[in-house]
Amino acid sequence: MPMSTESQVQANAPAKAPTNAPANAPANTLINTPGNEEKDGKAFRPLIVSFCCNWCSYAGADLAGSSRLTYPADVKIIRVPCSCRINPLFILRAFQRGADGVIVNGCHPGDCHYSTGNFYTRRRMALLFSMLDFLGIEKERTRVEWVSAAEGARFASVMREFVEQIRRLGENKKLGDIRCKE
Amino acid sequence: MSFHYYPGCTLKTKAKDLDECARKSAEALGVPLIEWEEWQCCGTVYPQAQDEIATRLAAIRALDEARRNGSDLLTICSACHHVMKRINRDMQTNEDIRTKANNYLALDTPYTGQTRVVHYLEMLRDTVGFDELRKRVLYPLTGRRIGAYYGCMLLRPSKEMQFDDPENPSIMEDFLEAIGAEPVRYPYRNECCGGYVALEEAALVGELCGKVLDSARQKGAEALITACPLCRYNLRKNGSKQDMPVYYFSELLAEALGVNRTNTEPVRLEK
Amino acid sequence: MLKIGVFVCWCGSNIAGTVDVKAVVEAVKAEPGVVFSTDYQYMCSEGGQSAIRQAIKEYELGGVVICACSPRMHETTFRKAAEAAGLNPYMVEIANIREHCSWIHKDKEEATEKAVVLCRAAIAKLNLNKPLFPGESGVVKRALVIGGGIAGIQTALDIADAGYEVDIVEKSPTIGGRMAQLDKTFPTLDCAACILTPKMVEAAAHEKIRLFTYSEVEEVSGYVGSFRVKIRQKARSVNRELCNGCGECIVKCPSKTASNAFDEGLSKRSAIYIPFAQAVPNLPVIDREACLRFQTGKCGLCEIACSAKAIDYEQEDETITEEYGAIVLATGYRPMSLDRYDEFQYSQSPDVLTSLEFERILNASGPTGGSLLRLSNGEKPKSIVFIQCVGSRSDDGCGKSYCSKICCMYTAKQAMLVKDKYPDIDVTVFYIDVRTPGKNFDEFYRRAAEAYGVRYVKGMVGKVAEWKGRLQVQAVDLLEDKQLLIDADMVVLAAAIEPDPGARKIGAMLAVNMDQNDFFTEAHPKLRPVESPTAGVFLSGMCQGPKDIPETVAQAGAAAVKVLGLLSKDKLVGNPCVAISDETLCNGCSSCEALCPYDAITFEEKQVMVQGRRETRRVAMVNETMCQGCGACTVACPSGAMDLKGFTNRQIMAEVDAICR
Amino acid sequence: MSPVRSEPAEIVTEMSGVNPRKCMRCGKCSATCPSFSKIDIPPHRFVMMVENGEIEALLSSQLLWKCLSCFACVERCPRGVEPSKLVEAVRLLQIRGQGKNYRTPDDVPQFVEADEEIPQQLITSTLRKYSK
Amino acid sequence: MQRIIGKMREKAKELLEAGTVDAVLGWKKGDFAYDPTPAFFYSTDELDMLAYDGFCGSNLSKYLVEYGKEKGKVLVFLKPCDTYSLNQLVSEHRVDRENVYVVGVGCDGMLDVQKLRDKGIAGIEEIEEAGEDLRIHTLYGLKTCPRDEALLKKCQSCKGKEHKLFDDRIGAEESRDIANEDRFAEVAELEKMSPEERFAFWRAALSSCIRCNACREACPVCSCHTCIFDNARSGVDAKANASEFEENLFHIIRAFHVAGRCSDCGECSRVCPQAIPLHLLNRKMIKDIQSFYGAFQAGDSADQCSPLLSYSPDDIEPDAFDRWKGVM
Repeated sequence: MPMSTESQVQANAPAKAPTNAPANAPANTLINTPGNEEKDGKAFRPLIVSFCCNWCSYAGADLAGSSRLTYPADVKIIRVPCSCRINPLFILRAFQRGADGVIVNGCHPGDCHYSTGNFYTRRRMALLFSMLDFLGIEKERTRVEWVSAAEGARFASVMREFVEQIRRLGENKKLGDIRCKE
Repeated sequence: MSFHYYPGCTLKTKAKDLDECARKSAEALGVPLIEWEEWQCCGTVYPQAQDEIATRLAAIRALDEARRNGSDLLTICSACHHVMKRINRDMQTNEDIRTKANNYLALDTPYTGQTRVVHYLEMLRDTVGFDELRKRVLYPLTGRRIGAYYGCMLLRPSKEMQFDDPENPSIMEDFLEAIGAEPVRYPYRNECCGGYVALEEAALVGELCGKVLDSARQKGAEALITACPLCRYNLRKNGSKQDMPVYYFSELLAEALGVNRTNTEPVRLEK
Repeated sequence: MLKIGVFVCWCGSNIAGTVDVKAVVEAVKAEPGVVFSTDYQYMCSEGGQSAIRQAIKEYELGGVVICACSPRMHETTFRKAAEAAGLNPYMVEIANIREHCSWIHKDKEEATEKAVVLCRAAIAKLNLNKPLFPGESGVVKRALVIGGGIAGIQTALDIADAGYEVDIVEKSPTIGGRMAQLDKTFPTLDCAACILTPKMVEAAAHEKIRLFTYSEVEEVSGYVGSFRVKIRQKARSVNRELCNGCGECIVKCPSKTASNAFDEGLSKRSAIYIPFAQAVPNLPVIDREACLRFQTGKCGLCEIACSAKAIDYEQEDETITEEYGAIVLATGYRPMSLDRYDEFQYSQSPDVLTSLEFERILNASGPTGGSLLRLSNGEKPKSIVFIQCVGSRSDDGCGKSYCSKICCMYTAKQAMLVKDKYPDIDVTVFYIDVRTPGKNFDEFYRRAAEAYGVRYVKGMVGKVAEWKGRLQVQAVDLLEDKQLLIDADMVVLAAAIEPDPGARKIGAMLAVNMDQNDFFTEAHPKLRPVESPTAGVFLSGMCQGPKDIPETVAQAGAAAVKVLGLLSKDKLVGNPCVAISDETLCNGCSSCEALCPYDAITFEEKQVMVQGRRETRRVAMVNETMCQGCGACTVACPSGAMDLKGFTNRQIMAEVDAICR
Repeated sequence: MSPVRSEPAEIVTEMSGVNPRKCMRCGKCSATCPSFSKIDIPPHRFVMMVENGEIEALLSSQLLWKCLSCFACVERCPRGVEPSKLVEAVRLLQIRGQGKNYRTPDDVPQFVEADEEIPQQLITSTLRKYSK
Repeated sequence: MQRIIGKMREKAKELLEAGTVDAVLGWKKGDFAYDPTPAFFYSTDELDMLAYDGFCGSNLSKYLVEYGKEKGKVLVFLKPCDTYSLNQLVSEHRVDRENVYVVGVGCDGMLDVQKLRDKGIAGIEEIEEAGEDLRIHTLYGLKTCPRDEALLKKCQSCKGKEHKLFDDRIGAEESRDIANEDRFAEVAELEKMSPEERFAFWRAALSSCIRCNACREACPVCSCHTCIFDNARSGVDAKANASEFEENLFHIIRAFHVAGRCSDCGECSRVCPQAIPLHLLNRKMIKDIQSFYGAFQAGDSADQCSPLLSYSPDDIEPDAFDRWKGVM
């Protein structure tokens, strides 16, 4: 992969919203961004870190597995006892080391195994993501999802969706550590 | 609060009574109904297939016009109401239909189901209020045992129509009570009259209408009301033999409010 | 450096079919610390475990990584295996290469690559593991059972018989629950009251059991081994010590128009009442909503009638707080409301009944004194139609997605009871499927059809309508492709069952999750079916899922065994993965204290050695018994003083680094 | 083994937006159908046949023309299958074919002559339903 | 506020002599007219050097942490905005309230010498603060400048004249009114930009960070005994920025650590030798907290709970944060 240099960053900077978009295009159509072009003849495979709380989301991921519901191998799961264990540092660390997307999964608010953990997660992540957005880092690279132990199918579909979203965004350059890129 | 009034084809021809009584009564109740002159037929049947776009456009035009005027769209005919409500819902929830329809219509602002579709009866219940209506009644239909015939279009599918309990509706009974009549609840009031197969399956329609009328009579009804010209046609055609008059609900409303076509002594419906 | 052994499981073809296990074994050999790696067909088997034990000894391993199924499945198994070989059990890490890898990926190369990454993450984490030692806490040797139906009674009796004290909290004025409403029970047709009431009496008389009827759990705090529970005993307006249960007050009560819930609202009762004749305790209660004294201030006839002077209009709710080592949820079920199923005319015709209402009609103590009569006109029916699956197996937004399980059998029972007493009545059952898995169940259903002539029609009913004084049932016979019109006099609807709505509040207090249908979730659907996810809280009966009486009683016993297993311990070994505060880093800011859900953090002024100097600092202390290990405090701590054992900052970052390498 | 999907079946499921696999064969649609006496293929069987890809046989079914669009089957189906949408999709498949209209404007005079009370609605809906 | 220095010295002398306090924390005259520095005074003899003028912008609260809990009681002079910081420190148990004697001093808005220099005023010898204008004696003669044009950035959006906690006050009622700018205006401007523009803005700003740690040292809530960035055991220690990422990381984490605690005292930006507008990160957090979770001002009182240590069951979802953009 090429070095992420200043000029690279600019070269790959997404163009401003296209002005020639049809007026009646549905509002939620994602604006196509560069980055998903083929590299070395291979499609871009993002690296995605998925933090899962032990009680709901990890179990949901297990259920996705035992139900044989597929999602891309790009997703790698890290188990934590509760989503409130996820330090913003871990998320930034993942980006630093080359992750292209980070998704935080917890129990549905109100269903936390520890009663209140995910309520704190929700506040922390809202503020963290807002700050990353303020720094100009694509907010689509981060996500919080509430996935219960019963929602194996949803876990798989959320992962598929998120991977697709990151694929469209392309490689994470803004928050990558140059030392980690070959 | 005024309504964007959508009468529909039949109300301007064979069902003039339904239209005229409804408009006069609304006027008497102080609810302005503003009819858009350029309305076109709603299509009469809701296109159930996802890929039918053209057949939805007439309804969307009317809905969009109501949005421009910033008012709710008011219908009376059950079929119109059914078509408008469901197509409006498609525009709210079905992205494919919404996109395609808007591409066809090329409106300044895309229509995404912003208009609220209201049935005349809902207007009576929610805007006027049945309690208020009761106070405005000059000639209550006291002692008259009347059954409401809902048919299919107003009620089903209930998830989309959100009109009333599809199996045990009550809005027309509450209406009847408000105008002083004694509502008669009977189990076949939400079963189909035979609809548009009337022309070729007269026997089937006869059977279905017969059941409705019989069911109403068993419970003691002496007349029926309906909101649908087609239902009324089918029931009358088969019910004339059965001595069961079938009125539009708006006829009885006009009667009770005393806004009949003749401005003289109100004609009391014969007992 | 830690010597690490890696064990890659095939799980038969479950893993090996998609992941090249040999390649994983090779790929991780060069990872830091790895001195040994191997693969095995079934790591969880005795053979696999002994391979682990052997390798630990042979290679003097300090930690092992098992690449296998989810840690939620076999973490404990492998920890025990490691412990048997002398390792600290927390020096085991699992890489989940089955649920999170082989089962979800199809491409072998891709899956293998991912398995290697997951394994590396586990190795990276393990390199930072420290041996952990769980703390201990005491056990209060008493249990609480919430709900006094057959499930709760049976659980309480089993616990009490083993010599432990049990309290039952029941929200209604008597124990007995739904079973008390039933007439007969399938598949033996013995009378419900005959087998239930002795158990009720036994529970009341048991020296180890206390009953709190007409009571509710208001607040729960604490944790396994020592829960503190606040119980509200609602005012009965009758003094339990003075009342002798003579019933004079009930006879004299002039307000006799309250709906009788025991008869499913089919009859009326007085304002002061005992729910049914065999109620336990046999103690009346005043329904203050219906009582003239409470509503108008006039009346007082019950007080005058009571020779024992037990009527007490001034009585107030009482709240007591008790401690328990274990709690059993037995909150039961109810038939779902059929408001949305009026195509069957349920709310429009008195002759359309739910099965539970019909049960009351069949019952000798019911509203018709046990004679089968139409409620519309009091006449004997000539034809009865049963409709199954009303609201069950539904995906229409207003019903239940599950099979209610008991309806096929009770419908067969009710049909049989009708036919047995009145062979001349036509009985038709409309079914979609007849489901009779259970001992003697299918034989029972066949007996209804064969010996009693109950007509079973495969098909559903579309509409029920009153017609000429009877009910016209419009249905389909799917095997004949015919629409049927049947004249019936009564229609009985097998309404879907649903968990009691009160369960939600109690579940929230105990942090026991509910599934999408509001049934309590068990800790494991197959292996821990009577445990809730919250330690020390167990499940009994319908609150966990649809069950018939034998199953309920069996589960009640199972829950009791789990409770006894807990109460028989003197000490509980805790989860060692708890928070730990580094006092040299702690600022004493109390952020962690503010958000700890277990009040497990306190602060102390303490002498701390910092860079060779002694300083007095305000530092956080973690109570290891109370801490449940969520980790909320670790993120709130700005200085990084608070960490979570087993999931330390550095361990998680090592995993991140390994994955993002 | 899942049934072999012929192309028309896919068109029908796509056009209708209905997943016929949700049907659990309870027959409530057929129990509730007011046209039952006039049809050859009852609604539940119609759903099954779409699922099995037997569209060819459905194209000549009487149900296409005798369905009243009363939506009772839609309302009462416990599985949310919406049989009437499948019927409509098959009907469209039929009448969208060249010269396959069941009714044409030429039929109108005869209707009007038959009964002058006939409401517009009836004629319009017949044409809307039965022709393209 | 040069006018109240006499009263301040008197008060300090009185309390030191009476033994009420063991030390006095104030500003000490510097080498030039515009560089008084924070200092502890232990005896009455030293009090001649106590200064208070328009260049005493530094927030003394944090020095109370360093003073420690074992050295006895200290008198501290605090401007109104400084008291928010002390309140926060008290709420976090970093300073014992009873160990501090707070004298609230009035404030006319503090000055930025750089702004004078930018106006071409060089060779400053003495500055007279009189009313709305500054009279500046320089090597090149007398210059004047309207006070409002020389205010510190942080004083352009003043929190007001009220001392949030104090034991005594001097000149508080004489404080000058300062036109209060919308402190979120700059944040809102940035929010309106495209992500690319924002990224470019921050990259340009943060890439000049030399990791001198001045922001951290001056920040009254960055009071950890050992910062995680200095702690070899934390796994994220880094004494210098080795990459663009680390330039970002340090400031993101710092902003996150002070979120819900930062009173917006502005010291971080004031002390930054590279003029990085660090206060914008903090203000963004404050703005978000206010729009997501309702009005909140850190340091308003010593017994309120930080929004990050509490929750409401119906809080907004993390993906909904940008719906709030530009609201306020």
